[in-house]
Amino acid sequence: MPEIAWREALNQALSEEMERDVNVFLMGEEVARYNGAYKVSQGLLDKFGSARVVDAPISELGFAGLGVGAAMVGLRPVIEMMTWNFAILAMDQIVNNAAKLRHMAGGQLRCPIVFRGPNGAGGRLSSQHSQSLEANYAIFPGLKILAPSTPADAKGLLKAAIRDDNPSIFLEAELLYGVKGEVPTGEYVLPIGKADLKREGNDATIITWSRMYYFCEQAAQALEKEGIHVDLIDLRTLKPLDEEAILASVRKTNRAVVVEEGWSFCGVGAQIADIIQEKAFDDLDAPVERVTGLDVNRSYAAVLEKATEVSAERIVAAVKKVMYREEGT
Amino acid sequence: MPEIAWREALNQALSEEMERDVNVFLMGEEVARYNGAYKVSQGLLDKFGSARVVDAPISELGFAGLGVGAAMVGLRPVIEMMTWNFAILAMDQIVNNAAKLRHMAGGQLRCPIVFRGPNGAGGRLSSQHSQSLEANYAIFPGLKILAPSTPADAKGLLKAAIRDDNPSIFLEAELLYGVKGEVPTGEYVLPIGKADLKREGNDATIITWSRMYYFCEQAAQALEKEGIHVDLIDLRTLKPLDEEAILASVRKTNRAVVVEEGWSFCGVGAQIADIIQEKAFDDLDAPVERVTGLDVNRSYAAVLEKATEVSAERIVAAVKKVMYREEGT
Amino acid sequence: MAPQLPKDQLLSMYRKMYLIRRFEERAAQSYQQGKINGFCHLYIGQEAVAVGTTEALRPDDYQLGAYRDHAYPLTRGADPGMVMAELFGRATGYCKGKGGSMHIFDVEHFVLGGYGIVGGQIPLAAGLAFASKYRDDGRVTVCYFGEAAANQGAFHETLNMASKWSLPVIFLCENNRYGMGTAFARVSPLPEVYKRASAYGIRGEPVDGMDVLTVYEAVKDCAAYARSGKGPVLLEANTYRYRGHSMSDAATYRTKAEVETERKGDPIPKLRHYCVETVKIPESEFEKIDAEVKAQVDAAVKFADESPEPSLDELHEDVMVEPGEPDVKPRERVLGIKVDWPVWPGPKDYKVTWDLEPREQAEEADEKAGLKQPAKQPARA
Amino acid sequence: MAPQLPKDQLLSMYRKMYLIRRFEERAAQSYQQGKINGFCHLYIGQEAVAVGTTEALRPDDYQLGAYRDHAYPLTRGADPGMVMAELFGRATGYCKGKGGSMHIFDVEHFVLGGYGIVGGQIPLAAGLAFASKYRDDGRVTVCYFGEAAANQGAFHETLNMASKWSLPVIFLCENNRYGMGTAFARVSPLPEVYKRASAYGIRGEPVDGMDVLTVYEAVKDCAAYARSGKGPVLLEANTYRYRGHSMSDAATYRTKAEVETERKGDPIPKLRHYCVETVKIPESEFEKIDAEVKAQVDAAVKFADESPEPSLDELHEDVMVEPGEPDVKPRERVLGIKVDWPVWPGPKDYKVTWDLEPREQAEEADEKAGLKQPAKQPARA
Ligand SMILES: Cc1ncc(C[n+]2csc(CCOP(=O)(O)OP(=O)(O)O)c2C)c(N)n1
Ligand SMILES: Cc1ncc(C[n+]2csc(CCOP(=O)(O)OP(=O)(O)O)c2C)c(N)n1
Ligand SMILES: [Mg+2]
Ligand SMILES: [Mg+2]
Repeated sequence: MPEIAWREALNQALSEEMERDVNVFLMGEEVARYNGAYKVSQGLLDKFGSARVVDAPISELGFAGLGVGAAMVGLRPVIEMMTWNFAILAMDQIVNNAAKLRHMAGGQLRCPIVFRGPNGAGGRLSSQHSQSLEANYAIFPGLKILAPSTPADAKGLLKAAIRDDNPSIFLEAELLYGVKGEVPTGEYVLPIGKADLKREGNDATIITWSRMYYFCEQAAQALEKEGIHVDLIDLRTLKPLDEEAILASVRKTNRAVVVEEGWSFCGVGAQIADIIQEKAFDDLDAPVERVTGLDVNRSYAAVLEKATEVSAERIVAAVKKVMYREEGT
Repeated sequence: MPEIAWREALNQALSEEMERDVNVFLMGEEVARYNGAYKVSQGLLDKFGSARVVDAPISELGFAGLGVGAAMVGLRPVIEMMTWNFAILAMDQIVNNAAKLRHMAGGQLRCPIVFRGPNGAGGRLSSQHSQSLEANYAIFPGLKILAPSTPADAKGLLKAAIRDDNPSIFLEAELLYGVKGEVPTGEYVLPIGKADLKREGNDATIITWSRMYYFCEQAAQALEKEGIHVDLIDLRTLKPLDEEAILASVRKTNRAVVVEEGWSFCGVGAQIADIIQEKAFDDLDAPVERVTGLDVNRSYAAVLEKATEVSAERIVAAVKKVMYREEGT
Repeated sequence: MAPQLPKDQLLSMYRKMYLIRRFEERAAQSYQQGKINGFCHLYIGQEAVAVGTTEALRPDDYQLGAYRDHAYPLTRGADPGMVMAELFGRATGYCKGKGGSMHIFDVEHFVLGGYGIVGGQIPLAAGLAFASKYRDDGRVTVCYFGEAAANQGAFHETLNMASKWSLPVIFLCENNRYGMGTAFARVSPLPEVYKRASAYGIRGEPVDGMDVLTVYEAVKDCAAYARSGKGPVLLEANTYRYRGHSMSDAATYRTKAEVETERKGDPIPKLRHYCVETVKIPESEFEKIDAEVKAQVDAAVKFADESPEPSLDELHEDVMVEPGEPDVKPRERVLGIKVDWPVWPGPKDYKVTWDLEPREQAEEADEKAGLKQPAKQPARA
Repeated sequence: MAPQLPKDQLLSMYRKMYLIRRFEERAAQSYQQGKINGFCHLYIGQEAVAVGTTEALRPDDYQLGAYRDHAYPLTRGADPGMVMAELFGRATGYCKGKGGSMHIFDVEHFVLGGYGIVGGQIPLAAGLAFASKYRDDGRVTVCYFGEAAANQGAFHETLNMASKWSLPVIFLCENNRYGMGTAFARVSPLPEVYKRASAYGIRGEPVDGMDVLTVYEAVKDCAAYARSGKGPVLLEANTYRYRGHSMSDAATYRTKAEVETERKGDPIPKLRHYCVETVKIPESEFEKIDAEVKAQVDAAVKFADESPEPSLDELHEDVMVEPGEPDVKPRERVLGIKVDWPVWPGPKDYKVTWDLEPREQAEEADEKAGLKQPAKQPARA
């Protein structure tokens, strides 16, 4: 399998789905003539023309809603948000319209739309540009939330999201676009709602998604050197959540650590911890630990930013904590 | 102490604080000439004039941001959102500006502003008008979140929020405005961040906030008839959260039920359950139970709406569950 | 004045306006009887707008509006009983009782909903029009909205895009002079909404919303304009609502006298008078229509009233659509009759011929701005 | 042409423009050396706008803008070393290194920030102007924003309110013709931003943003207009940025030739040429200024470079303000000098005399709309 970067994997998914279905179009800021702020849409304008790859004005609320309207009558818009920080302006159209349309209409129509773009930190961008906002969408019924980590998962799930008849939130990351991995060429569609057990071990379960997977993998390797073997669950989809995968693993390991890039208070990890404590209470040998970004506004300064971030070291420490092993022993 | 309704309690708080500090002003849709969509601002226009009680256009993003700007230079705006469903349009100004200003500015200024209005169900309003959105704000550092239940708490906390130098989200409820209770006249300011133990008992702990308090009280009374005595913690403030109060009670009762009106997935209750399982793990005799609104879009139809709602019965059942008592035994 | 319309057409317009009027009056009554709850916004007084508009459109042109939405499906031939049932929150409603008064969808008739967030439907309209242009299906979209919604950012962002891409959409402002209790002029320096068209370089004009024939002519012209690819239109229908903002607004703040004056402009008697005096249609025909409509609406109320509540199995339905799950066709589901249902083109059913932005045009703009060819590396940010 | 300005004033304008130019060139250099990270948007080419504007304002008039914001504090007399230190993310920066390049606040000089969300500062500006009118402090607010931000809903909602309430604010659009890589004309049917003023019934006009004296005259006039209570102004400064959108945009997409042409319009040589040729100021004075500014900026870079990183104790600071906690005064904190700091009036320091909406006016509007007295019961919804 060829090794390609995240951005190419997304580009393949978009290109293939646009080939496959004339109803699919891409709209967003800078997606057409400049091939995307992160070059995800490289070459698509030339390939599909100006009606299917559209440069939008800086009007997030407007073009998000335009996408929802187009989806109501059978088009399959992919709306690129330059980052999810800016999509906060479009939230009304996403949660009050896209997520509710079919229900309000008593099932008369559907809303097959994908909102995608980078979530989380970009690196040295201060507080307005560095937010992990999945929890803000995960709470609303009517939406699917995808947050893959590897280029292959990104391709397989973006294709699945585009084909899905429900509105979905597809979370990427500025710091992932350059990350490479093996990606199947051509038709490769993954099931939405299935977690991927990326590593197996009996000592503890690490649950994560999106970019944090790489930190967890690092931590897992470090732990292995100390003879600690973990299940590493990459959720890939946050909603619908693959509870079975989580519970099966925790029932086996009796210990769980949930890792997310965003803030701790009311993060998605809290919901996962709640599910575990509720449904695997008797299997738990230790409280569910969470490793998250620090609950403060993110700073530009390198040292301050670093101190707010999740690190492999913190994940290692958390795993040892749920195993009641003292640091370094 | 006189018995007055929620709306009068809020009206007193606003009127007293506007008397006390000329920098306080009220802006929102219908707040001035029509005395508020829910008549919370009754009489304030006549009392304070048209610059201090301002009817805004239907431009939530615009007037929320106007308030933030005014707060940056020392005014103390109270921005009324006709409901929090509509405030989703203003979210960018609240979370990207108000919540981050002081930090971005390295402490050079502060943002003393209160965003207030009804949250949650209004009754038979279908999905766009019935949302509980506290979790969407609770996740952001830089904001205080208040959600009182009684008229007295509402008055004491609104006055506190207006005097606080941080931006705050003050959650009311359409179905609470008419609810009456004893309210101290004149100066009555409550501390932000302190939960109120509204009932004492050793068998289990019920944790809730806002309108759900009344359902919990009902449930507690029903349980009492069966000889079950609960601690009923009314959080009143969601952020900063009174962890001590929660943990102290759970360490005593070893059982906790968290009740919230909103959706279950990623609701604030998940965070509370996580805190309990993490910090009182060994004290828990049963998993933390949550009673929430159903995770579906809310319907207009009476039977469907009712079925999505929290009820005293469901709270009673949850308490019995954490006590391992079979329903009805 | 435009050429006189055929008698049948005049009578059908009258029938529709009276149907709406009667329907809303009975809805008000039912609300007072507690059979309708929540918010219920009546269209009484504004009938000429929806009726004149629908009359001027193709039956498959898209329509959508805000929460004051009972009239829209009714003008398109929706089943009054099923609309009333939706207001009653019954299983037989167009939306199974899930949407209620504020969210009535009749997709069979291309009525794509009522929306509760002020201005929230405006971007959707641009999307519908975008789809029409994308598929070249010749449809026009009519987006109804109240004047107060013109102060929403969504209005601005949408009109800018609709203009830039020449989308076939009529932004039809129903200016009834206030939003809830706030007179538009109190919150808008430019109280004539149509004048805002200049900021987007599009056609904008006012029309007397109390005269169904004037509305008809205006919309016909705007629809032809939009359909021909000339771009969107901002049409402002000046109208008036005789009732409070919603049923929970007793509107005691308006004097009888003032409402009486307004009643003189009532679009229904006005059309009737024109038909009788000018077109010489006998009064008797109108009496006949009135009687038929009354009976029809009585039947609608009866139907709603006798309809069952939704089953609890509906709780989890329609939140997510499962693979292969069809869309719900209300009249088929409720009345068991076969209906023509919109079919959206499939993956290979057409080619996109629309060149939204001809390359030369883009390059010229880039040159003017000082840009040359696309950046080779990420331009962010 | 306006009357010739005093020599000192001309020289100080030149000095400020050159300071910005030099500062930005060194910032670019430092970025390439990896001493500045993240996004860094240079003001090179646009100097005439900020300098001409500041020159035309009262020192205590509020200013705020987007993320292309290094120039704003510099025109107000901010310490260049501390601005550079903020770009370097050092403890000695204006915002302790927390905000960085995009968020520079110098409250001492009434520069209320740079903002990263396009259009996000526009409503704030209305709030500052609202406060000025509320307290009758005679201040004017200048809100800088890029032309692309004019397509944000926030722009629309804010200008409508600012107009309705006659707020003393100048919405100063710095039209450099594109947002990132998109030429404004490609996403806006009406590429002249100032023309949008008509939709809000306010004064709107363009100004040559490449000529500092023209900008100065225009802003002086607009400020007087706004200060006198006539309401907001939408002023569009046509300008050009010589560099890419940000440091991570190498702007390879622009031809050397084209940038060269533009350089002919460079506002700095232009002012210098005018001073030498017309005002007869000897070249030597400029050479002296150039040398001084170069030294000043070298010192600024040195200061930033030698400054410490913020301490980790800062992590939890400034997220929430504790009771009694004072605001941070950067120059006092960093340079240990006593500064005049804005004091905002206390609870009893003034009375509000502004009648935002005279009762008669409101009643008249209500009457016109058909409203009479306020509703007695909740009008919702
Ligand atoms: C975004 C938003 N803000 C506020 C409301 C509350 N609200 C419902 S209707 C209404 C007035 C709208 O007036 P207009 O747009 O003129 O329509 P009309 O009711 O006159 O038909 C308001 C403020 C809302 N539904 N949505
Ligand atoms: C709401 C929002 N959308 C998108 C972006 C990404 N972005 C940053 S700058 C920019 C272009 C803005 O151009 P303009 O307003 O003309 O200012 P200029 O950079 O030309 O000074 C964009 C799209 C953002 N920061 N905020
Ligand atoms: Mg209206
Ligand atoms: Mg620009």
